[in-house]
Amino acid sequence: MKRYDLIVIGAGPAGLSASIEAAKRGLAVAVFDENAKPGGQLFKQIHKFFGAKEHKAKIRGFRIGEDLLAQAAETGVEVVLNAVVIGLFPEKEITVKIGSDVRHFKADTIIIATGASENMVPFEGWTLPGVIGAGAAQTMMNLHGVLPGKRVLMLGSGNVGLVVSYQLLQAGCEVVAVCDMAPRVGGYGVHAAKIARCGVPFYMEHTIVKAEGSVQVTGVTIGRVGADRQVIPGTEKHLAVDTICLAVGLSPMSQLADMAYCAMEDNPRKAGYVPVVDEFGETSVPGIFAAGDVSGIEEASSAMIEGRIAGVAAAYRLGFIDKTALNAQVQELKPALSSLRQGMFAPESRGKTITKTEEGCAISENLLRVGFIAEDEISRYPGVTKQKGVHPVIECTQNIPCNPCQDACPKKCIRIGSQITALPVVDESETCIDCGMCVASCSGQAIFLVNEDFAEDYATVTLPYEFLPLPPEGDKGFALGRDGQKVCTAEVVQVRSAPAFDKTHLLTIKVPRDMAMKARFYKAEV
Amino acid sequence: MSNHAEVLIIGAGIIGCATAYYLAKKGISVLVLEGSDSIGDGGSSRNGGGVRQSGRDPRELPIVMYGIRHIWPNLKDELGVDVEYYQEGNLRLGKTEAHLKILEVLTQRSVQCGLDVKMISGVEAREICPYLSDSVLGASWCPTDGHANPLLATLAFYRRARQLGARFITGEKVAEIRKLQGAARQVVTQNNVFEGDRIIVAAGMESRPILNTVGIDVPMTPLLLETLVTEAVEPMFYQMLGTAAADFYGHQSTHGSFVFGTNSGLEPYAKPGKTVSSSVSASAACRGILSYFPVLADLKIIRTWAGWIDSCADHVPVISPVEEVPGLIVACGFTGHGFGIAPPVGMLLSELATGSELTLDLSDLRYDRFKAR
Amino acid sequence: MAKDRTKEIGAFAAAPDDNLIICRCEEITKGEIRSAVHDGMFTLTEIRRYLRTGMGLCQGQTCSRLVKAIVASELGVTPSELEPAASRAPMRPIEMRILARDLGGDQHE
Amino acid sequence: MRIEEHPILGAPQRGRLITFTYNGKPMEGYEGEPIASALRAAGVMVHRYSKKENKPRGIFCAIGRCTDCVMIVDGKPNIRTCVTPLTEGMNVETQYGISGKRKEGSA
Repeated sequence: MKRYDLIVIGAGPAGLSASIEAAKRGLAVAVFDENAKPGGQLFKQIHKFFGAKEHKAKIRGFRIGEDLLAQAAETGVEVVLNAVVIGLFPEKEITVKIGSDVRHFKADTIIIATGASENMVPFEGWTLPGVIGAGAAQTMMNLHGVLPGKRVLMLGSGNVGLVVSYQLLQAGCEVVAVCDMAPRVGGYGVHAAKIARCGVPFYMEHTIVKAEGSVQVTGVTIGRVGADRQVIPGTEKHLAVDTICLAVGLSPMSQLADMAYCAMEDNPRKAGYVPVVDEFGETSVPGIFAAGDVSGIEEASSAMIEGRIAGVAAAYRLGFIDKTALNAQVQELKPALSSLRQGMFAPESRGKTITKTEEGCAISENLLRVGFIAEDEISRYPGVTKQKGVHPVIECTQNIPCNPCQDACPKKCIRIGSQITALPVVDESETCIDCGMCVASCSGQAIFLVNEDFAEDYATVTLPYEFLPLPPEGDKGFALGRDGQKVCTAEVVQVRSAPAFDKTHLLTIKVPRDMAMKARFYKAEV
Repeated sequence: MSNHAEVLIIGAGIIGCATAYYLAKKGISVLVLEGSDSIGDGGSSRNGGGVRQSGRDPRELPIVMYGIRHIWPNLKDELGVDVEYYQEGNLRLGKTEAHLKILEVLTQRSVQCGLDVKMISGVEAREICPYLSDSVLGASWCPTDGHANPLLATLAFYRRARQLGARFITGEKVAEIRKLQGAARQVVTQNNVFEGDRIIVAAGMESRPILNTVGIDVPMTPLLLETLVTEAVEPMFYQMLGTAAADFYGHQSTHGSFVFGTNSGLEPYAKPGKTVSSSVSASAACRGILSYFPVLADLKIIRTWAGWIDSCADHVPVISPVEEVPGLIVACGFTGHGFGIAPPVGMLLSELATGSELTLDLSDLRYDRFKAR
Repeated sequence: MAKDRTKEIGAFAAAPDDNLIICRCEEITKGEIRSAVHDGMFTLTEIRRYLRTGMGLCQGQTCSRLVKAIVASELGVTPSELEPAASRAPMRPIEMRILARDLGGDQHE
Repeated sequence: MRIEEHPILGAPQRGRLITFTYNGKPMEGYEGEPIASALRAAGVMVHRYSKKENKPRGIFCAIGRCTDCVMIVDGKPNIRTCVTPLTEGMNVETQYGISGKRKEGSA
């Protein structure tokens, strides 16, 4: 039987990263993936990643995918697509359906990197065509170039719900509302803010009463939930939508590990039923590893590092590197992993209510309740300063592991420090040169360049813009506030696009001076 | 709650559950101890669902004939659950002259016991089941055979027994049977000691080590059996199927899916311990099935699972009181064909446990019948 | 873990959302699942054998988490106390003609 | 419903335009895209009617897991249209229960 040193199941971020590290060290590696395209979710993730440089921050997910594929090819990894692993048996044997054949392969180490599947939630009408998973929407738009619908309700305010809502807007859909049973927005505040300023309303403590329609979704009724999680009669509200997207969490897809008799645990901190693994990702079955979402739901950035650690550990297990090399490499990767697991959204913080940042700033209650920061809250954050001339205003108000803005500024105006979850601080002693790099590099699109001294009575606001059509210079329209409501008329005075901005265009709009700290989005006059 | 019952049953497979039902129906207090977490987790949920007389050893044939005449047809009403019983006949197929020889021997043996079974030609077989391959040369045909849903039947007995007051404890692994003052009375588990006037051991392969603790041994060995289920399709045929070559057996269920049992031919050498499906048996089963039913080629297999058969030295079960250990009753070694006879066996065991007159003679199935060469 | 099936969980009480489909493949409702628990089906394995939840084409990929929550709530335990039903090959439906063509580990065609 | 130009991804790469049959009628789609994408782009929402309750179903997970979007493709039922590539001349039909036969009361 064909035997590899390492078989990786799943060519997503974890699986590809693992195979590259192992192949670099001399292992014969094959990766099997059931999909026609490799990369797992990376090719659906068109947003810029969070994290630091070692986490490929500010790079868009699909570009990371392309990069990993190139590396896999360079290092000689055999990536087998349309290859459904149908079973994992003792002796580390897999059966794979490839085309119209079933084949058997063995390996001395196996890394299970099968990722996650979406959770679903039942309600009246949830089986109607038009009710889809948020991941389905992402797949349809970003992989296949088809809109899932025209008017969408998003159920779930976690990062998936927020990011997919934004992607729906980018693809040209209308997001009618984001609704969530929880009282507070679950995902990053910056993700919420970037759809709120496009005018998407948030209905927190709301759930779906029913999907309307007999053949397909024609509308939805939502309602406010009480303390008993039941809908309070009389609070029902009808919204005209043709699509309902469910973004209510992910579960590890750990069936293969279970089938291979790896010891399993139901761990709420890992969001489900997962194989028990050690610090290298090795399961209770020696030589079988798990990496990425399959061993606990996290971001793709963490999955890549987990994959790398497992790949290095497999190399050690098979004698391709010695213990010293293993330790050295794992020592290097561990801090990168742990830095991603810090901050307000860390696995340890799941379920906790956090009211203050690490710096002691009160968290914006408005952001958590309706998706945007209230005007009277914004000045309390260290990224928001009032200066003469053009300067960055950083509306980054939660401790999340991310620091590209610090490196982006050639003038060192922005400081985060070594703790990457710290809120960015604008250093008033340094002078901003209006290069726009910080605006384009902020994965959360939370940085604006404000110039309150642009002209008499007028200010400019430079904002990130990732929609079509791109308004031309001289275009006249409206400035929208953080809540997505029109605050004043505005004129586009400059449009900057650059390869370094990677499709994030910088729109500079002219607004009355007193609107400088209110105007956060631009809408052309129709 | 009291740890005493008139009858203790070790094993909540279909034998244990059926016995509990018949005892509870008589108003006897019953306590069933099951080692695994779920009811019916052994052979009861890992078989092809055959309710079949043809091909049976004459020693157990009268039991299943009784069951098919008197119990199976009414089970749905009796238990309040549709156990999906079909009595549409059994076709045992042959593709070679050698196969036909095997079938003829089996048929003759059954006819002598009074069973309505006969040899038919390939053409006749295809008249009964038009989906059969032309390569089928002949078959044995028993019109009163059939099949049922083993998962439902087991749980239906459990459900009804429980409603009638039988007590079940799952996840309660039995360590030992103890004699008190000359009779089997106690069952010791990891957590508890239970007491009963009668103790019935019906724990499949596990029965052997349990019986060993009171000095009784039944010569049997575990054999790996695999089951496959397909996606549902429109109703095609409801005969129970088997082959002379024993490469598969199965049927289409009410749900529309086909359920097949199989072995790869390598299973005597399967590793003991966990019931791991082997990586080659599903394919082997499909090759076997398609050689008789090429029309099923596009059907998708959606699940496979495996289990241990308690294969007895002479391929028929032990259903027997153990006089040398008063109070002890054994029901094990069903050798992969226990499902179809389970309801009448449950009835007979309830008779043994209560000392009532036996409806059928069980003397051929005694625990002490095994003689060395 | 030892579980006494005589555990008192009260009588089955109908609820307004009993008609909600939970297992989309086999079209099993919440009411049927709750009622099965009262019939004595205390494990997820028993529920699926009794009702066919998670036994359809998708093999429980969508509903297993939902069924678990319903059974747990009916039994008055937390969902993590319930052992999920075992995972089995094949991970995706596969045609018998393809399985029958199993090339084994032989690389020569 | 097709995206012609995406602000981040640009113009989607597509195979050649081909014709297939949907319930006996000719329909266009791009070669190699999932059958479900071609149907969605053409406004088809209902892929099948369920077996017991005869209720409409369509795309749900779009990645081949949930099996809700199955249809009869070239005569074979239960084909996951969200992961099955479209080919020229393919015959795609609404599935009723587990077959192609329409039940009373289906839309």
